[in-house]
Amino acid sequence: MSFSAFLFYVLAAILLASAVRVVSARQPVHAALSLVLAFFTMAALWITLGAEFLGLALVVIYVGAVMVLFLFVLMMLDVRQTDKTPRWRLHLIPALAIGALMLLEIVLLIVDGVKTKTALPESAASMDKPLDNTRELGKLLFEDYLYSLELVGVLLLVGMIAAIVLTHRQSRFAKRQEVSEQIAVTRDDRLRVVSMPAEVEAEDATAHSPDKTGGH
Amino acid sequence: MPGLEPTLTHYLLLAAALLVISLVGIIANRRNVLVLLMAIELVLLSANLNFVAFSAYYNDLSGQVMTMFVLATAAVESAVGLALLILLFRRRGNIAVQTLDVMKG
Amino acid sequence: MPVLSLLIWLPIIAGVAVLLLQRVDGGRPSRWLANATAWLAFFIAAYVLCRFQSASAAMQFSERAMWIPYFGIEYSLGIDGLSVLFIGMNALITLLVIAAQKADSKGSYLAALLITSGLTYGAFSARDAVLFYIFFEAMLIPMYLAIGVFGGPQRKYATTKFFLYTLFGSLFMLLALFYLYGVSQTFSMQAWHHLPLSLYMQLILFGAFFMAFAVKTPMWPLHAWAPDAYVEAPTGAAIMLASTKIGAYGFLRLLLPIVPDAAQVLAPWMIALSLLAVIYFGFVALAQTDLKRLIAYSSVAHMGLVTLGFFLFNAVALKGAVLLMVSNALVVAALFFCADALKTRMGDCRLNDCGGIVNAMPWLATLLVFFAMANIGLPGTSGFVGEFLVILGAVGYQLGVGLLAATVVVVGAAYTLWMVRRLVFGPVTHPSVSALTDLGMRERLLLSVLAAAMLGFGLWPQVLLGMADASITQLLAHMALSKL
Amino acid sequence: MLALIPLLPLFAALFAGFFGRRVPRGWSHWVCCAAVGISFVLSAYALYKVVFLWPALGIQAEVVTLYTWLDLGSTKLTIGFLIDPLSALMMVVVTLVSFLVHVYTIGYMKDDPGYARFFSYIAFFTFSMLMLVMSDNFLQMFFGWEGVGLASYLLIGFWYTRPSATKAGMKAFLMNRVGDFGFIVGIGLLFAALGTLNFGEIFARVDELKGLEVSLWPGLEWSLLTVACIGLFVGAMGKSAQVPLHTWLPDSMEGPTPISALIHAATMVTAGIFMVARMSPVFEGSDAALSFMIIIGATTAISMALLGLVQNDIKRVVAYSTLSQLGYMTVALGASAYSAAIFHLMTHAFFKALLFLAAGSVIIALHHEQDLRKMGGLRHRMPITYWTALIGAWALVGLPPFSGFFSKEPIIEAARFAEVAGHTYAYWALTLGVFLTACYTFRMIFLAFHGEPRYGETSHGSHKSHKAHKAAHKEHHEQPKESPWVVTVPLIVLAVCSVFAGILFVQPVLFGDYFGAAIRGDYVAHPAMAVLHAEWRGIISYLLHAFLTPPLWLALAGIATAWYFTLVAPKAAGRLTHGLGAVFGVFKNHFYIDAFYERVMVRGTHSAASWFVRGGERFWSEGVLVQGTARLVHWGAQSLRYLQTGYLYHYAFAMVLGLLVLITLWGRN
Repeated sequence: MSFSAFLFYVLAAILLASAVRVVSARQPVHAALSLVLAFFTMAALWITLGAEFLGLALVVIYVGAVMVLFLFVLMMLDVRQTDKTPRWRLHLIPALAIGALMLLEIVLLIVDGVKTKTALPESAASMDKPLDNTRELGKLLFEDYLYSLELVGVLLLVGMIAAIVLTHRQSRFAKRQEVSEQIAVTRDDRLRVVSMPAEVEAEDATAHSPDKTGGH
Repeated sequence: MPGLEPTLTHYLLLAAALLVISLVGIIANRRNVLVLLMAIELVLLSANLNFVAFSAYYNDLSGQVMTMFVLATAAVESAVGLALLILLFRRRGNIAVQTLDVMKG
Repeated sequence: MPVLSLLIWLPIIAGVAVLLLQRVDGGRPSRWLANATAWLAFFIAAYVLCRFQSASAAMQFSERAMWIPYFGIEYSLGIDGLSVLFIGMNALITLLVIAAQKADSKGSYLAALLITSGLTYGAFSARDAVLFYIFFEAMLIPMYLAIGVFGGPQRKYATTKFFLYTLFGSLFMLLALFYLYGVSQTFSMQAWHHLPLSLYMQLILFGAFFMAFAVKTPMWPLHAWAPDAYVEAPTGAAIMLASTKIGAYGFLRLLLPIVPDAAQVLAPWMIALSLLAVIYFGFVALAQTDLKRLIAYSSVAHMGLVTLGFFLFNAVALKGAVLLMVSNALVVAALFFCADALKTRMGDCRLNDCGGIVNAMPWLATLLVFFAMANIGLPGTSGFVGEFLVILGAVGYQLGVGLLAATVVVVGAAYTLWMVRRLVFGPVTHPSVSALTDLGMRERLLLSVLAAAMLGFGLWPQVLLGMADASITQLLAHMALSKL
Repeated sequence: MLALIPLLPLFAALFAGFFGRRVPRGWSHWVCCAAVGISFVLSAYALYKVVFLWPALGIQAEVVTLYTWLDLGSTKLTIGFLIDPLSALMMVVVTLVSFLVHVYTIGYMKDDPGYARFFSYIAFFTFSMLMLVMSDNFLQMFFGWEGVGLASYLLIGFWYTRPSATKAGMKAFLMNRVGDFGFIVGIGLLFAALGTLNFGEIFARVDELKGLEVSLWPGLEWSLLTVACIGLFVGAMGKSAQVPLHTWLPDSMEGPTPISALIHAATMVTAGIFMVARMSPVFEGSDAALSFMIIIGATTAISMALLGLVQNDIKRVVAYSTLSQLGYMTVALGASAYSAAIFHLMTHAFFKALLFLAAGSVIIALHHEQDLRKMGGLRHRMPITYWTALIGAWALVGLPPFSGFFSKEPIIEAARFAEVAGHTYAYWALTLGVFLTACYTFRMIFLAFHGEPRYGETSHGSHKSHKAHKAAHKEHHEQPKESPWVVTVPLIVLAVCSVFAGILFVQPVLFGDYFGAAIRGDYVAHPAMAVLHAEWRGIISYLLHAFLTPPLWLALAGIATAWYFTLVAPKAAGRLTHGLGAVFGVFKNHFYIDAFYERVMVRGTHSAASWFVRGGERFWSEGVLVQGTARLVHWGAQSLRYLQTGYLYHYAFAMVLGLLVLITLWGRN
């Protein structure tokens, strides 16, 4: 067994273990930290496959940004775990059963596919390819997949706006300028000309023409 | 059966195992929406592993481009998901999955 | 001049106008407009009847225009001997119903009646299947509202049941129409009369058409909507519902000529159902204590005799069935008017509570006894003609069928006479009966018109049959022609 | 002009019906009497033509078609008249009796608030009856048939505030409808076989019917002619009140007496007899039907005579007598002695109308008292009524030389010589019937007119009629006196007819060839009439011959028995009744037939109806079909609702499950 093979098995074991930990941890913080571990391991695996850029991006973006976001939210919400139910409960049985079945199916599918479609390359072709994976990826991204890239950018923007709009809390005490209203203002909004009877005695004015005091 | 040397099949099997683990997590998780979101990240990750593995074995970088897109989408998804989570928490005071039954028929 | 279009759209447009005008000036203009429209439509229908060439079986007053060219759906109208009777009947019934409205009736109710009337003209004169279907279905809407808004205490239940039943039935007809279009690439009903179809397919189409028309007619066991709807509906709507024989007309126009072989095959079953309806509904009517409900069951029982006439495949019986349809429309309308006259005075018409109305209302009593006799089928009234011919045809078909059909002679007399005895005769049993006022001039006039029509058609039915004869003969020829 | 005969009464009826209440009372009866009177004159003229003018011209019958009622393509149903000896005779009888009853009514209904209405109804009845007897086809005959039924219904229920009257009216109509059921089926069979309803065409083609068979359902074949004839006869049974459809006739006595005379004795109830006679060519074809008729007729004759013995209501005695006599006529029909039946019909119309009108006269005199036990001794108070009633009774009993003798004797003889099954039974039943007839008739006469007056004992509570009270209270203790001339004149006219109708007409009608082709008997197969013809030696010898046959002696014995039990030893009657308590109980309860109808038929129908409502409508249609469907949909929706838990993990589970299924089904290849 070569070192790369050894590495693969080790990483795969860590990955699966941390994945199991993610879904089974009682404390969400543990789960989040296990997920970080899973991301790290996955990044390592990708790098062994020659996808250096993606591996690094995974570490930077996910471990650095997304998972931190998760942890922030976790801290912010201060979720108290009140659930005292045992970890293994009855509803786990169908879940595990269907998981096992699913795994069996997929494994059979893969093994079957390998058997019938012998054209699958058995060894990693990446071993021979040039090392500037990042450059090649960049070329492909900005040439062939430019529009898709732009669309993904728009998607990110929309996601960002959505997240802000959803979580933004309008403060009742905040004071702010409404520029559009300031510009759209007209004279009548600001000024009211009130005609007052000039030299009438007070009693007459109130008694006889109360409605004339109103504006015109 | 595949040999000990890691081949494409190994990676695919690994991705499958990861997928199944995360699906079981989604189904079995009844306490925390946050963990649900994490499990979804794992699902996407397993898909990404397949993309990268195929990309490597077929020597075609398109797969890695797809992975990038998936990563971006996953980021958006977790951002919006977390925002919704925060809203949910503000409304109800907890984020336990089993209390979310307003859609009950 | 597009007479038929005028006949269809005049009441509909006027109905919409009535709806819009209903709040103007206490509703007086809307009532005036409704009356004027009913009269105008009546005169147009009278013109159609006068100009109708009764010797010909061909479609007359035809109008054709492409409507949806992609599917070949045409706005195609025309009437033959079968339709013309019901056009005339509808005009008469509409006029009477509208003219019978009191000064306080709501504009929206009048509008519903007018629109129903217009759509009924449409259904009777449509030659295109889609057009027929649309008129057939659209009639549901104003009727649904008229019952649901202006009906009796159980109106919501009754109108929902009515709507669901009818809609359910006609859904199958829609599928049948689509299938026929797929086979023939046309929606012209006349073209379908010559369409060859396998027996298997004919049986399926028979079932589909049967669902639609048996619900509407109604036939046992799809009748459950009818008594409730007739009873809960306001009188005008009940009359429009019961006197518009569109369900039975559907048998004549679509089912019998399009799938004659299936009709032949299934005729014994249909005859059994019809006989069951005749006897069963007769007995059920016997047990009724509410006048309107009794009338409803009586009408349904007579419709059993009509469907019996359809499926005997016999010229005499078929002619009898058509005449019975016309007669039953008149009789049911008249009896419902009587029930209404009683109900507006008494508050309800429980038979056991209001005996001896002859003491207080001799006019109503006289007319009611006359209508009862027409319902029994006494010779000299229109009710006799159809009943007699159908029984003659049934005896000719098979003695057993004839014997069972002839039981209507006894059973019909039993429930009608028992109703008369409880309601009309006897001493005054209830203090409110002696306080009743007799029919007013308008009610007397209305009922006399109906009585005169029954008497006239009973003494000289050739007037009616002469118009329809050529078309019935042609229909029989179609029915006899195998399409396998 | 022929059309005027029925139409004049119709117009009179319309006039009295629509305007009767607005014009003075007198107008109603003047118009109606005049119309029916003119009809009578015209009918008499028609008879004159038939008897005296036509034989010279060789005309057998005249057919007048008024208009085409319905054109069925294969045949035309028309409205028209067939004038032949049969219908001419009937027309005269109907219009004569009707005219006399109209006149009588002026006196009888004097104080009734429904005066104009009554005239309207009886004029309408006359119209319908004339349409019936004059018709030349089944359609019009059925029209008249039902028209007289309607008139009967309205007239029995004339005093509509009496529940018993309206009930009797309804019963009469329904019983007749049961008969019509058979009638219409019979018509239908003839129409199905021959395609026409016209009498002339049916008679011309009656031979085609022989050998035809009809199946009730496939596999059960009967002779068409027999089924059709029995169907038609069932119609006649309803109309002519034969056992077991007879129970309406005694109850119909709830109506005013004039209509009991006109409708329920003289004319309408004989419509069935007339119809069978009119159909004689058809009935001749079926021995089974003739046999059926003779048995039914004999049973009616004997059983109803027995019931007549125990009645105490004067009208009911006459009503049971009518039933019994109708049985005689039916036996004559069954014996193929159609002319004898029609002849008895005619004489019976006279003497039975006479008896009813006389009974009515007594009833008015006693202020609507109908109980024989409260009469007695009226002979001196009401001489005209007494003598006319006595003539009627003699005629009914069949004493020579009154009309009843000439018509009843041949019927008994015909039953003896007939060869259809059951004729011996019929002969003995009729012979015994003569004795019973004499018994009940003279019991009535003796109780009403002889002996000590018992009407003084009448109590206040026994009045049946509401309208009697007003007049009765004032003159309650006055002695009964003879009725006014409008009542007595019809009595006298009818008495004259009852005396002479037999002796004058028996020669031509019964033994001559008056009827010609109108009545066609098959004298070879059914020789009763032929034997009678052969034995006929003229009136005198016939009268003498009567003393050698049992009926006359039986009749005299009956009179003597009645005399003994009512006048000589009334206590003996009580002892006899007591001794034969069980038998008399059966008689008093009309053989329990009414009770059977009431308990079994009526209640059975009602319980069937309510069962249909509960089981059919409420449970099956409303419960199962409507509510059941609704509940099924509701239940389905409720069950499906549980799938929508609202929990994310369940939806996810379903998704994964779906994915699994997808992979399993389509994952490989």
